[in-house]
Amino acid sequence: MNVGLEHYLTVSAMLFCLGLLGVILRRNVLVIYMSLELMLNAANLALVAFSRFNENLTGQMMVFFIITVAAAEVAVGLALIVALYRKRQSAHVEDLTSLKL
Amino acid sequence: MAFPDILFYLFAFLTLLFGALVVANPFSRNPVTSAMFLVLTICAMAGLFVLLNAFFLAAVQILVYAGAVMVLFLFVIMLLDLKEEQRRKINLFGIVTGMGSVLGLGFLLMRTIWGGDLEQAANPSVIGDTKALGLELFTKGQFLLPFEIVSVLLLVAMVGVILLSKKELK
Amino acid sequence: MEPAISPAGYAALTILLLPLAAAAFIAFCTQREGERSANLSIGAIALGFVLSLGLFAFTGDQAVETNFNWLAVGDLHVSFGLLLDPLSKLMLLVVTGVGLMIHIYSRGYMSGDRSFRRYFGSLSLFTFSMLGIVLANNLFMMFVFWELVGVSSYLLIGFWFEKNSAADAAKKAFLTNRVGDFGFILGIILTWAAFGSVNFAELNSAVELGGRLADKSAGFSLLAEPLGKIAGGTQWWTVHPNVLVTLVGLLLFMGAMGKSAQFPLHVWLPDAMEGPTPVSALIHAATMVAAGVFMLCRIFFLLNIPGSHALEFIAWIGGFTALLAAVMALQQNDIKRILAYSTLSQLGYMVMAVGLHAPGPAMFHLTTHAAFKALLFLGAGSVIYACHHEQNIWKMGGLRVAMPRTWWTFRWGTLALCGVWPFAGFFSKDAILAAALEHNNIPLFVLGVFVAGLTTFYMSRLVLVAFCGNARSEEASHAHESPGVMTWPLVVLAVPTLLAGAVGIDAYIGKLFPGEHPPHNEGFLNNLFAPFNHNVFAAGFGLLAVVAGYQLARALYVNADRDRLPEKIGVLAKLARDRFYFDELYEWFISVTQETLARVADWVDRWIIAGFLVRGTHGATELFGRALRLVQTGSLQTYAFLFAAGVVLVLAWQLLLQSPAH
Amino acid sequence: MSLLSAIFLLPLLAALLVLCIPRNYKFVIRLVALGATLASMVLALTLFAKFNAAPVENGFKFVEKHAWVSVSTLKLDIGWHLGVDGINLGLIVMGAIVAFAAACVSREIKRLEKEYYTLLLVMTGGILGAFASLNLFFFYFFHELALVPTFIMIGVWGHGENRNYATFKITIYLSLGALIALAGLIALYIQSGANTFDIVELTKAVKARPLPLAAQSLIFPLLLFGFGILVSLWPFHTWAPLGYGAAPTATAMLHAGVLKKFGLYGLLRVGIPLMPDGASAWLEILAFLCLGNIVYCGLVAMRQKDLNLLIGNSSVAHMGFIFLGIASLSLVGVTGAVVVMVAHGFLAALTFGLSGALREKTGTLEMEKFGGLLRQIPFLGAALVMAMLAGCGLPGFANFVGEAMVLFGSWRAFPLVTTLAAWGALIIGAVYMLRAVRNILHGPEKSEWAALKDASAWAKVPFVLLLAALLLLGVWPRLLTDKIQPSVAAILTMANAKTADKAPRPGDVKKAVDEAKQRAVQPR
Amino acid sequence: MNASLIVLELAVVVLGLVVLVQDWFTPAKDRRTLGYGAVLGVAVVLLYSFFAFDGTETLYAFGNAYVLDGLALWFKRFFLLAALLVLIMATEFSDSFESGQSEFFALTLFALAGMMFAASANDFMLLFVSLELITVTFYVLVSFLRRRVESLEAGVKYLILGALSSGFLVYGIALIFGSAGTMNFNELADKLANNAGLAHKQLLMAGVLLVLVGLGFKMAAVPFQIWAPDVYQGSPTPTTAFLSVGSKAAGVVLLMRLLGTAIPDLAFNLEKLLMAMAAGTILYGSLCAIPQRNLKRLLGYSSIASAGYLLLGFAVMNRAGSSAILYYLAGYLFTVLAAFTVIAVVVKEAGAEDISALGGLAQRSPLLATTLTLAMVSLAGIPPLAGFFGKFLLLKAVIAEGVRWHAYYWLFAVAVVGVLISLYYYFNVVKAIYWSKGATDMTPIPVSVPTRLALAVCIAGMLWLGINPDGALELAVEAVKSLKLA
Repeated sequence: MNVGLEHYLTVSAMLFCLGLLGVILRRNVLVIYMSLELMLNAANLALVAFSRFNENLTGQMMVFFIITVAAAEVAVGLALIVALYRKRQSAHVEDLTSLKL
Repeated sequence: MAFPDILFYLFAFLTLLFGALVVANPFSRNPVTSAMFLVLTICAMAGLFVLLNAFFLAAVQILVYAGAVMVLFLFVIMLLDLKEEQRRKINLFGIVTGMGSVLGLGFLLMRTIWGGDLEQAANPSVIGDTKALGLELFTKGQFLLPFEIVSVLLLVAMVGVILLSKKELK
Repeated sequence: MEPAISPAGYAALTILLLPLAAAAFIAFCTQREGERSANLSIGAIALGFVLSLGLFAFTGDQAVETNFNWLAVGDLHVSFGLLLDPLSKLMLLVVTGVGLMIHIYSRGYMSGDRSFRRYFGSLSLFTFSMLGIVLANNLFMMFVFWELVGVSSYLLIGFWFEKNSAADAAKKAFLTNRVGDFGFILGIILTWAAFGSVNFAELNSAVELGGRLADKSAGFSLLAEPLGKIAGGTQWWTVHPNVLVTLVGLLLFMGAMGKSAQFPLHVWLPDAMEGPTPVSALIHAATMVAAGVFMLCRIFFLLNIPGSHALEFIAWIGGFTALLAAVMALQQNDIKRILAYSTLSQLGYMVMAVGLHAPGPAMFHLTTHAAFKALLFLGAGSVIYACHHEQNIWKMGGLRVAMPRTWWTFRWGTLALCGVWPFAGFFSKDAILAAALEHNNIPLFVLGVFVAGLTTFYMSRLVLVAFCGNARSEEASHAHESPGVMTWPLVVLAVPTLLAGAVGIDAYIGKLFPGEHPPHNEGFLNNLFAPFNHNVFAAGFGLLAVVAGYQLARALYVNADRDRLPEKIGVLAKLARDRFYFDELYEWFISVTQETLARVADWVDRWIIAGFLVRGTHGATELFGRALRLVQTGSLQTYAFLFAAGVVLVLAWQLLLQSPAH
Repeated sequence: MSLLSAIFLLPLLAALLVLCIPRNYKFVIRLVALGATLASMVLALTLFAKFNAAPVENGFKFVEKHAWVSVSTLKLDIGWHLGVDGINLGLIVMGAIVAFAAACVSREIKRLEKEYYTLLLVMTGGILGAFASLNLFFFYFFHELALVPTFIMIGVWGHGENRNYATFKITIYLSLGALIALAGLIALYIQSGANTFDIVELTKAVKARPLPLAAQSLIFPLLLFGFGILVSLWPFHTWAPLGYGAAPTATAMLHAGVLKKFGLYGLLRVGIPLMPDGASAWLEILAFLCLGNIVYCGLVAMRQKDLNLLIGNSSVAHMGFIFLGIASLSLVGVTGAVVVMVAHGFLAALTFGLSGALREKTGTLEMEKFGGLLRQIPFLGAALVMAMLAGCGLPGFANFVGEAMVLFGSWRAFPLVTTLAAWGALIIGAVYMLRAVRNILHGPEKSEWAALKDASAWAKVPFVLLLAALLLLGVWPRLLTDKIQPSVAAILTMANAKTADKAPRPGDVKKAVDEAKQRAVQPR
Repeated sequence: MNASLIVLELAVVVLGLVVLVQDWFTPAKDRRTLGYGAVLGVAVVLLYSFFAFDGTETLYAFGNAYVLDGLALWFKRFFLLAALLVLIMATEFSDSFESGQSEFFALTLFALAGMMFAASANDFMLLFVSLELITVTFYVLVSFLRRRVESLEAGVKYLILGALSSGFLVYGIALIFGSAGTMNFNELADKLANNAGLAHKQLLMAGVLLVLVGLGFKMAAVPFQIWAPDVYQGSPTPTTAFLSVGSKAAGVVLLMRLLGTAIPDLAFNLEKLLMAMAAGTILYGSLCAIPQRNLKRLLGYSSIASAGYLLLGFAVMNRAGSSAILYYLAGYLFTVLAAFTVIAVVVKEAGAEDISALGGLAQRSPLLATTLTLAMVSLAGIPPLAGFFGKFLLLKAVIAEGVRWHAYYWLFAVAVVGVLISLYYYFNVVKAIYWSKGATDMTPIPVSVPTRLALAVCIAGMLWLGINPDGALELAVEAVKSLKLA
C-alpha cells in the first residue's frame, strides 16, 4: 500500500493523542507545556500533509503562522511559569490549588 | 515499497517514539529528558515535512522549534533548577480515565481519517520551498493581515515576558 | 326600570333606615355623650314604631312591594326590595314595639356602663338588621339581613367582651348560626337554580303554577341533573323531584334551625345569656330567634310544595326541641337560663306549628311570645339588677315584697307563658295544639301537652323559688324595686301579655295562609272563648297540663331551700342540668372532625408541601449544585482531563450518534 | 399623557424624582410618594367616574396606542396599548386606592427611606401598568417590574426570623410562575399566527381562526399553572402566608391586594377566551383545586398562631372563590369572581395594614400574647373586627357580594365544589376569623398592653378609606357589576363559543314558566 | 485590496503603541493619565466608527479574509465600548499594580485589537491569529498581579487550558482545510452548497467540532467551561471583566461566522449538540453558583450560565436567535461591566472578595449599591432592564422553534430552571448589599468621577436596552443580515 494522506494523518492523530495524554497525565507544568507543543506539531503535520495532497499552499502558510504564534505563546507561557515558580518553588500542578470550588 | 515510503515509516516511527518518550519516559522523569526528546521529535517531523515537499517548513521547524523554542525550554528548566520529578502517588483512576478519553479521541480521529472522506491528488506536485511560500505570503492579501497581527502578537509576547519575569518591581 | 314608590314603601324604607342612621350617627358623631346616643337610638325605634302602627292601621291587606335594583347580573336579579303584607306588618309591630320597650328599659339597665354608646349603637344596628329580615321581599335580601342579625347579635352577646365567657358565647352564637346559614344559602341557591328567581312573589306564582299544571314541580326537575352529579359522580341519573323539593325545604329550614335555635343547633342560645339582659330580651326572646319562624312562614309555600316531606321533618324537629329544652329547663338555676330554655321550648312549639301546616298559629304564638317573653326577661333583668347581678334563683327569694311592680308583671308573664286562660299565651299555644289535632298528629299533640305541663312546672319553680319564700342571700334581702325607666316598660308589656290573645291577631295572619282554616275575628269577647268552641280537646288538655304542672311544682318548691327534684327523677335531673351533654358532644365532634382536619391540613402544609416538596426541591437543587461544584477541584490535571473528556464527548455525540445519514 | 397612562406613569416618574432627592429630606420623600399615589388615586377615581357602560368597538375605552418595538424581519411587534373595560377598571381603581393606603402606612419604615419609597412607587406603577396594558408583553413587563420591588422590600424591610427564607421562597416561586406564564404567552403569540401580543388583535385573530386544539392544550395549562402559582393556587400556595408574614406592611398590602390579581386577570383576559377548548379540559380540575384553597387553606389558617400567617392563609383561601367563579364560566360566577378580585384587594390591604399597625405598636403578632385589646385600641380593634367579618363574607362588605355571586354562578357547573366552598366561606372562614378576634381583641385585658395607644387621626386615613370602599361596593354592588357584566359577557361568548352548553340555565326555567303561564291563561 | 477597512484596528494598535512609548516619558505618579488617555482614544475610535462605516454593505479586504459587514461593525463597537469601560476600571484599579500600569492599558488595547480582528475574520487563518492575539494577551493580563499567587495560578491555568483549546482549534482548522481545501469562509460555504458530498464528510464535521471546542472555550460553554471560575477569581478585576465580556463575545462572533457564514448548510446538523450544550451550560453555571461566596467566582459561574443563554440563540439557528444573541450580549456588556466596576471598587476597599464584603454597602455608597443591585436584577432577567429583554428574545426564539420540534420546549424548561436558580444567587448578592448582618465598617466609599461616569453609562445602557429596545434591536437585526440564516 502506498503511503498516502491517511498515513500522515494517522501519524498526526497519534501524535496529537500522545500530546493530549501528556497534558492529562504529567504533573510537571513544563512537561505539560511540551506536550502541548506536541499537539500543535501534530496539527502542523496534518496541515502540511493536507497541503501537499490537496495541492494547496495555504496549509503550509498556516503552519508558518502556527509556529510563530507557538513561539510567542511559549515565551509568555514560560515567563509565567518562571514567575509562578518563584512564588511557589514548584512546578507541579498539584500545588496549584489555591483557586478551587 | 518505495524508498520514500520506507523513509516515511522510519520518520513516522521516530516521531511517535520520541513523542511518546516526551510524554512518558520509563527511565527518567526529568523534564530535561522530555525536552531533549521533544527536540528529537521535532527533528523527525522535519523529516516528514521534507517527505511532504515542505522544505521551507522543515527548515523552520528545526530552526525555530528545535533551535529557538526548545532552547527556551531548556533555559527555563535550568533556570528553575528543576529536580527530577518526585514520584508522587500514582493516581490510577486518573490514569485509567485519562487513557480512556485519549483512546476515545484516538478512535474517533482514526475512524474519521479512515472513513473514506479523503480526497487526494494522485501525483501531488506542490512544493513548499522558500520561494513559493514567500510569493504566497507576500502576494496574496489573505496572508498579509495575519502576518501583521502576528507581529502585534510578538510585541505582546515581548511586553508580557518582560512584565512577568522582571525581578525587581518599579 | 325603577318603579314608582308608594307612600307605604317610603314609610317602610324609613322604618328600616332609621335605626341604621341612628347607629351610624352614634358610631361617627357622638363621641362621649352616652345619653344622646341612647336618645337617638330610642327615638329611631320609637319613630319606627309609630310608623309601623300607621302602616298597620292605614294600609290594606294587599301586599305592597318596593324594589330597588340592587344587583342584576345574568340570571341573577336581586332587588333591594321591601315587602309590606300582613305578615311583615305584624312583625314590624312586634319588633319595633317590643324593641322600643327594651330600648327604654336599657337606658336604665345599662346606665353607668362604660360602653353605653357602643351598646346603643349595636342595638340600633340589630334593629335595622331585624327589620331588614322582616321587610325583605326576596330570599337573597333576607339572607343579607339574616347575616347582619347574626353579626349584630354577635356584637351584643359579646358586649362585655372582657369576660371570657361572654366572648366565647358570642363566638359560639355566631358560628352556630353560620352552620344554619350554610344550609340556608345552599337552599337559596338551589331555589334560584330551579326557578330563576329569588323573589317571594315570583317564586310563589311559579310554585302555584307548578301546582296547577300537571307537572307538579316545574322547576325542581331541573335540579335533578346537578344533584345527580353530586350523588352519582359520572353517572347522570335523575333524582326524584320529591327528594329535591324536600331537600330544598330542609336546606332552607337549616337557616331557621340556626336562628331559631332548633335542635341540633340549639346550643348557642343558653350561652348567649352572657349578654346584657335587655339584649337577651330583645334578641333571644322577641326578635332574632323569631326570625327563623318568621322565615318559615314567609317561605311556607316552598315548604308546602306537593311531594315535599320537609314539613314533617320540621314538625318533629320542633316538637323534639320543645321537649328537650323543657326538660333541660327543669334543672337550671340561673334565672336567665331558665328563661332561655323556655324560649327554646316555645320556639320548638312555633316550628312544630309550621311543620303541622299551621304557619298562622306559629306566627300567632310568635307574637304573643314576643310580648310575654320580653316581659319575663326584662323582669328577670330587674331582679338581677336589684340583686346586684346575682342570677342564681336559689340565692334569691322573697322578692315579691321588695319588688312589687316587677313581681306583678313577672307573674303575668309567667301565666301567659304557661298558657293560662285568658292570658295571651293560652290562645296561641292552644292554636298550635289544635293544629296538631287537626292534622291527626296525636304523638305531637301529646308531646305538646306534656311540654305545656313541663313549662308550668319549671316556671312555677322559678317564681316560687325566686319571688316567694324567704330571702336566701344578702343581696336578695337588700333588694328593692328597680327605677321607673325599667319598670314602666314592664307594665307596658304586661298589657299585650294579657290582651294579645283575643284581639284577633290569628285572624289577621290567617289571611296570608288561605289554604288553612283561618279563624275569624269575631270581636274581643267572642275571641276570648273561641278556643273552647273551636277545639275543646286542645284547650282542655292544655289547661289540664297547666294545673298538673303547677301542682307538682307547688309540692316541691313552696318554701323550699333546696331543689328536691333530683331525688325524685335521679339521673334525668343530672342529664337535664348538664344539658344532655350536647356541648361536650359537639366539642368532641368538632375536635375529631374539623380540628383534626385542620391539624392534618396544617401538618401536610408544613411538612409535606412546604417541607418535603418545596424545601426538598430546594435542598436537592442546592445539593446538586454543591456536588457539581466538586468538579472544580482546582487541579489543572483534572481540568485538562475534563476538557479532553468533553471534547471526546462532543465528538462522539456528533460523529457517532448524529451521523449525517440524511 | 392620557388619563389612563397618567395613573401609572405618575408613580413611576415620582420614583425617579425620589431618586433625585437627597436622603436626608425624609419628609419630602414621603410627601412625594404620598402625593403621587394620591394623585394617581384621584385620577383612577376620575377614570371610574368617566367610565360608562356604553358599548364601544373591541370593548375597551380610554384606549392609547403607540408603536414600541416593531421588527418585521423577526415578526416581532410589541406595541404600547392601554385601555380599560369593566374587568380591569375595577382593578385599576382598587390598585390605586390600595397604593395610596400603602403609602400612608409606610410611616413604619425607619431606615433607607429613599430606597423604600422608590421601590414602593415602582411597584405601584408596575401594578397599575400591568392592569392597564392591553399588550401581553407590557402586561407581563409591568408585572415583573412590580414583582422585583416586592422581593427586595421583603428582604430589606421585612420582619421576622424567616425573612430570608421567605424572600427567597417568594422570589423563586413567583418567578417560576411568571416564567411559565411567559412561556404560555409567547407560545400564544407564535401559535395564534397573528404574531402579536396585542390582546385585541389576538382576540380578533382567534375569533377568525381558533387556535388548534393541540396548541390550546399546550398553552392553557401553562397559563393556568403559571398564573396559578402567582395567585397561590393550591398546592402552589405555601409562598404566600410565609411571604406576607415577613413582608413590610405596604408590600403585603400591595402584593396580596393588587399584584396577586394579575394572574387571575390574565387567566380571565387571555386564557379563558382564547383557549376555550384547552380550558374546558382543565376547568373541572381547577374547580377541585379551588377547594384546596378554600377548604384546605382555611383549615390551615385555623391552626395559625401568628396573625399575619392567619391572614396570609385566609388570603390564599379567598383566591379559591375567584378561581371557582372563573371555572364556572357562567356570567354570574365570573362577574362575581371579578367582584371578589376587587373586594379582596381592599380587604387584604386592610387586614395587612391593620396587622402591620398592630405589629408596629406591639412588636409582635402572636395572637396568644394579646387579649382584650379592643379596649385600648378601639379604632384599630373595630376596624380589625370589620375586616375579619368582611373576610368571612358578611353582607354589607363587597366580599359577600362577590362570593355569593360566585356560589350562585358555579352551582350549576360544580354543585359539590360549590357546597364545600360555601362551607369554607361561611364556617371555616368564620372559625378562624372569629378566633383571631377572640384572641386579640376580646378576653380579659392584659397589663402589658395597658399603655397601648390607638391610631392617630392621620394613621386612620388608609383604614377608613379601605373600609369605605369595601362598604360602598358591598352596599351598592351595581357600581361595579354593571360595568363588569358586558365585558365578562364578551369573554364568555368566546369561551362558550365552541362547546354550546346544552344544559338548561336558570333563565330558561323562568322562560318556560312564563310560557306555561301564557298557555294557562288561554282558554281551553 | 481595500486596506483602509482596518483603520479602526489600526488605530487601536497605534494607540496601544503610543501608550507604551509614552510610558517612558511619564513619571510614575502620573501614569493614571495614560489610562485616561487610552480611554479617550478608544472613545474617539468608537465615535469615528460611526462616521467611517455604516455597515449596510458587506466589504471585503485582504483576499476576502477580512470582512467588514454589519455584524463585524456591531461587534467592533461592542468591543470598543467594553474596552472603554474596562479601561476606566483599570485606571481606577491601577494602584494595585506594583508596576506596569501603562503596559496593562496597552495590553488591553492589543487584546481589543485582537477582538476587533476576530469580529472581521472571514478566514480560519485570521480567526486563529486574532484569537491567539486575544488569548496570549490575556495570559499576561490574567497573571498581571504577579505578587499574588492566585493571579499567577489563574494565569497558568488559563495558559495550559487555553493552549490546549488552541491545540484542538488548530487541529480542527487543519481537518476543515483538509476536507474542503480552503480556509476562507465564503469559499467553504460555496463548496458546501455545490458539493453535497462535502456536507457528509465526517472529516469536515470533526474539524468543525474541534473549532467549536476552541470557540466554546472562549465562551466558557460546557463542557469547556472548567477554567472560567478559577481564572475569573484569580485575575485582576478589570481583566476578569474584559474576559467575561470581550473574550466571550469574540467566541460568540466567531461561532456566529462559523455557523452562519462558513458552514450554513451544515449548521443544522449541530442543532442537537448546541441544544445539549446550551442546556448543560445553563444548568452547570446556575447550579454551581448556588453555594458560591466569592464574588468574582460567582460572576464566573454566572458568566458560564450566560454562555448557556447565548447558546440558546445558536441552537435555534435563525435570524431571531442570532439577533437575540446580539441583544443579549449588549445588555450583558453593560450589566457585567457595571457589576465588575462596583466589585472592583468594593474589593479594593474591603480587601476581600467574599460576598460579605458587600455588607452595609447600601449605607456606604448608595450609588454602588444601586448599580450592583440593578446589575444583578438585570442578570436575573427582570424588567425593565436589559437582561430581561435579551432573555425574552432568546426564550421567544426557543419557544418559536418548539412548534417545529417539541424538544425546544424542554430546552425552554431548562432555561427556566436556570433562571430560577440564578435568581437565588443574584438575590443573595442583593441581600448582602441591603440586609446582611454584621457589617462593621460603615465608612463611606469614595467613588471617583470617571467611575461614576462609567457606572452612569452602564446604568443608562441597562435601562435603555430594557425600556427602549426598538433601535438596538433593529441594529442587531441589521447586523445579522449578512449571515446565511433561516
